[in-house]
Amino acid sequence: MMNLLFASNGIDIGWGTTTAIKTAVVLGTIPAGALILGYVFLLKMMSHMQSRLGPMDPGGFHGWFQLVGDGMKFLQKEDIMPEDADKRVFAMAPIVVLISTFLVYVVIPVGPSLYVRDLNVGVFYALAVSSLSVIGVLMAGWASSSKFALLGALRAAAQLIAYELPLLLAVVGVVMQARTASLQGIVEAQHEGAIFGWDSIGLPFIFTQFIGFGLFMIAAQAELTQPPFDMPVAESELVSGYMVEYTGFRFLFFFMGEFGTAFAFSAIAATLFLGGWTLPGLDMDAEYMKIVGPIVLFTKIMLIAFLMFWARFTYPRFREDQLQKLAWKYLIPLSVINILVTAAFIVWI
Amino acid sequence: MPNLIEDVKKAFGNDVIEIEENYDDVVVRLTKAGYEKAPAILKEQLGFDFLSFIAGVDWMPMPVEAEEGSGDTSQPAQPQEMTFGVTGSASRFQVFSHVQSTSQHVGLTIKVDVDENDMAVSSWTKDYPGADWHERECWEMYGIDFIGHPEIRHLYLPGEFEGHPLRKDFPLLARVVKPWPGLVDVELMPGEGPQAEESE
Amino acid sequence: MTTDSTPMIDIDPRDMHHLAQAQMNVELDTGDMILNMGPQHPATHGTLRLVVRLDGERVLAADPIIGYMHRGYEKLTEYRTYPQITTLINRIDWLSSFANEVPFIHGAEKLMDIEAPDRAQYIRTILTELSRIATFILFLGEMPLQVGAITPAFYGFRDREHVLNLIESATGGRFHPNFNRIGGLKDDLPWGWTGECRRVLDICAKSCDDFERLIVGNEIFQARTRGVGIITPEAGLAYGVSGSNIRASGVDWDLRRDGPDYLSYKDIDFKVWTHPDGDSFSRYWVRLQETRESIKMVRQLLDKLPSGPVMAKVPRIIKVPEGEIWVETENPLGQMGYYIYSKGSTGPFRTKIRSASFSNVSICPWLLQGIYVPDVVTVLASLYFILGDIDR
Amino acid sequence: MAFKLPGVIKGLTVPFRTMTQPTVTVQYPHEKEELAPRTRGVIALKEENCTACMLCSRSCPDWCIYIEGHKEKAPPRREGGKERLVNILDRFDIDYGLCMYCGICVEVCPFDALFWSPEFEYSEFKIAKLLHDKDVLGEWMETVPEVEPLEAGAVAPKGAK
Repeated sequence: MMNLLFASNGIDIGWGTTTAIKTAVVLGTIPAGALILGYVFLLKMMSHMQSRLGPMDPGGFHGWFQLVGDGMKFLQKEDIMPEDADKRVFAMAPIVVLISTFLVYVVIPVGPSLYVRDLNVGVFYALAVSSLSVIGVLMAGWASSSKFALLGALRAAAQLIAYELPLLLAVVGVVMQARTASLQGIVEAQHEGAIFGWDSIGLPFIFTQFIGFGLFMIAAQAELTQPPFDMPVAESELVSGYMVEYTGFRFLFFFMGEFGTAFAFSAIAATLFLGGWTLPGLDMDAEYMKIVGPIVLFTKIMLIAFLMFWARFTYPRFREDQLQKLAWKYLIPLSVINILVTAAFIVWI
Repeated sequence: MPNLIEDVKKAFGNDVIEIEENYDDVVVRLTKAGYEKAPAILKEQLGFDFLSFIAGVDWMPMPVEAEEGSGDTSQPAQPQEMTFGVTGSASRFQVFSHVQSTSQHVGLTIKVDVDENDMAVSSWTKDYPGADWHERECWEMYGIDFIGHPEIRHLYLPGEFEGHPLRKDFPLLARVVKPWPGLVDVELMPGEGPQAEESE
Repeated sequence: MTTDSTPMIDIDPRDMHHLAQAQMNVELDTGDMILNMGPQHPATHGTLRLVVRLDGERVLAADPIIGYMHRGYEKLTEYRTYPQITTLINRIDWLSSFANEVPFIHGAEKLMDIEAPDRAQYIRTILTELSRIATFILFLGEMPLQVGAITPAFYGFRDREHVLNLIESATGGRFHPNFNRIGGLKDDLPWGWTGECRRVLDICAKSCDDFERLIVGNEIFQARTRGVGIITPEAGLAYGVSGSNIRASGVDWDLRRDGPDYLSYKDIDFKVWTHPDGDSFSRYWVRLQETRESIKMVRQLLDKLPSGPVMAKVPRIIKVPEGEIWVETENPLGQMGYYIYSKGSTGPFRTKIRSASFSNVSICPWLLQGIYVPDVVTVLASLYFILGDIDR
Repeated sequence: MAFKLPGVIKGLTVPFRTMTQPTVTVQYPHEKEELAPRTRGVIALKEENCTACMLCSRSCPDWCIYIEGHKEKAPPRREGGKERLVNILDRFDIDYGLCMYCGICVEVCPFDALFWSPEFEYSEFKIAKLLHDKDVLGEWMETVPEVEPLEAGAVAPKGAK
């Protein structure tokens, strides 16, 4: 990605440096994404929705420093491990959850050539990798030898596995319509596409795949264990589920993992359904797109995240048997029907 | 109200020792046998489906901690001789309960005497499962045992608490520990006023 | 809706008690897990400890252990005079504290056969209904919080604030008004209070509509609460459950209308709301309708507020003549009653305090049989008990 | 479980509408909420009225008022009249660590020496400092609001404080 950026003005930097820079950028976006999402939605939007101001004092203007301060607070907190916890597994669990978040960012395109690796199985790779966090959650639950954590982990495992299926099936419609699984390809398909010949605004797949979009959002909400699917971290029963025994920077990993994945899922949703980093009128390969692209994608991410967090603050939570019934009896059949309808459209029209 | 008194008399026959109307509520004192078969009768025949509460009362007069003439009025002065409530009592302890009928909107208070050397009364948990907690509290506070209660154990007090707090002879430590600020009186002029009235 | 929700084990409550007393032995049975919910737990409103025996996520037996907040009020009342006791008993159910004082004062007035003037009765009724509105609005926000929605709790606290400020401007205390005296009230209302009261009632009415749209219509809330924790009328009454909990099971019984008349409920007309189901959803629904009914009642009371003194002729040192009396009122949480034994002194000889939450929670061993852990939280939230009320 | 859409979506509008409306937060250290004049914040003592009759300390349920006084000869009211004996107050402490703000003392005082004031910012780091003595109680006197008019239709009892 970088050598394309520099190659245009003659400097050729080796493959090693570009990968290093890419990893640095990705390493930077996870905490930044978590902080932005956390601050804008969890602190300010949630408080205004509850007719209160939210943090005002830290950092002067509207308390922007609040989450950064929290992060530092967590870093200097004592890292306590329950006495009869399984030490190594307990320590590894948050890292596994965080790794699954990092790996998702590999395929998200941000600009004409701004992506870490454009895999041709992009979408399925992203969703497959994101299910790694189930292992981390189970490790955390079992290792912390506390009843509440155990209950939380078992619920989380059942829920995450149950919602992998609708998550993937929802995306199949998009892949069929774009005729490619690579995210960059999907962005291009949406840019050139036309709805029955009228192509002034391209074809963001949300118009034709609105069922897919709905399913994807519901399944993503369940993957992130956010209400109405936050059984694993149900604070009124299990206090905070599998994270209950974690303190200090390990809890920070979990927090960053949670909001980092939320940022990643919003990015995928924006790329698949809202046309990724392009706007209808702009030319895809122009130079300036390297700057405009990320900004466009960021606003779309914010839009999708707004929907997610809006649901998060308003809805009560499902009981886990209703949760499973919703997944197996309603979401999966609906997504299969969606695939059939899309196939019918493609073949006959 | 009057027909309730007739109904109760008819239902309990000679188990009724005394029955009286008291401020739009009827109070009846039963014998121990009457109290035993009371819940079945109350629920089926008289239609009292709601159990309000079961509690105990200790008729021993209040012991006065402060010695005479020290002007300690921190505690209301209760009469010293042992008097009893509306339908009287033959013993120091009594268990009284209140049941109500939600259809006829009428209530009844039932009392039974508990003499000191046989502190046991039959339990109502068979007909009114709600009595379970009330009886446990009454056992804990007064030491009155309930025959037939599924499992008498402490409700409010910690496991190893001995003594029965609501008995009149159980001291209220909060009052004993701290001297009463009201005892102090205005200091007299030196050598003025009757010597008896000097203050600490 | 969840028609095929998990089948409730409906055993006749009469032979329920031998199951309920399953001894909570400490060592771990094979297969069962003893989970301690409380005394420090977000789902129990305060220090209630629920020892739950689990098979997986299903509750086999639940045994509430109370007493963590036992202050021994019945012992304290034997050492205090009547005015001192009124300050004491409004700390039993601290959410609707004005409503606690009313039965005790009413009992003492009946014993001394003093009649509080009309205006005092009206103001007492207004303040009782206002504390009911405050308690229920907090409940309307609090229960969805236990079921998982974060936002409604803040609406509950925000709208209750207006009512508390109103009570504070009249009585001086937000939580502990201590405004009742034997024979009437301590003071009259300040200037402009009735106008302010009407404004606050409009806010509360709008808040009820918000809760209706936000919660009652919400399918997820209905899925979580319909058919959960069903109290049958017979079992409820046998356990002594009273107030909105029993009216949600279809028992049409409200002491304000059916009991011996007290305060000025006979001058206004109001509807007693019941719901046939008896599950957590109907308890929420009944309390929502009762809040609206209370708002209408206070409006009627404000229109008919008579003028005149608020304090009857009462001797300076209050000595209540010998006698005993049972007085009960319809408190927001249920039937609140006092059995006062008096021996003609400045303080009562013995006072039995019958609080509503004590019996409402005593049904838990029977009610929580065979349901899931998350439903335990829903059922506890829908019963709406206050720890001070249970432990006295 | 049939997903009846309107119920769930209808619910979403309430938080959105609240987000657009102004918030109710009062940022305490910077802005202060103005309390009702009858609020029972702290008890103020008007020393001239107090005759150390000990009524308030005797009727306090929490036993938190400590009074000490002595008698003195005072000049007769009318010249040539008899010498008068007057109670002088030496110590009048209220322990706000124990006080439950019930207001029995303010009411029972026959000489109108105790008043309520809505002041509430007197928290201390050490609980012993919560024992306010005579002159601190005197300072609270200026914060006592004057008696406000009663609602229409109220008949003020004679000698209302």
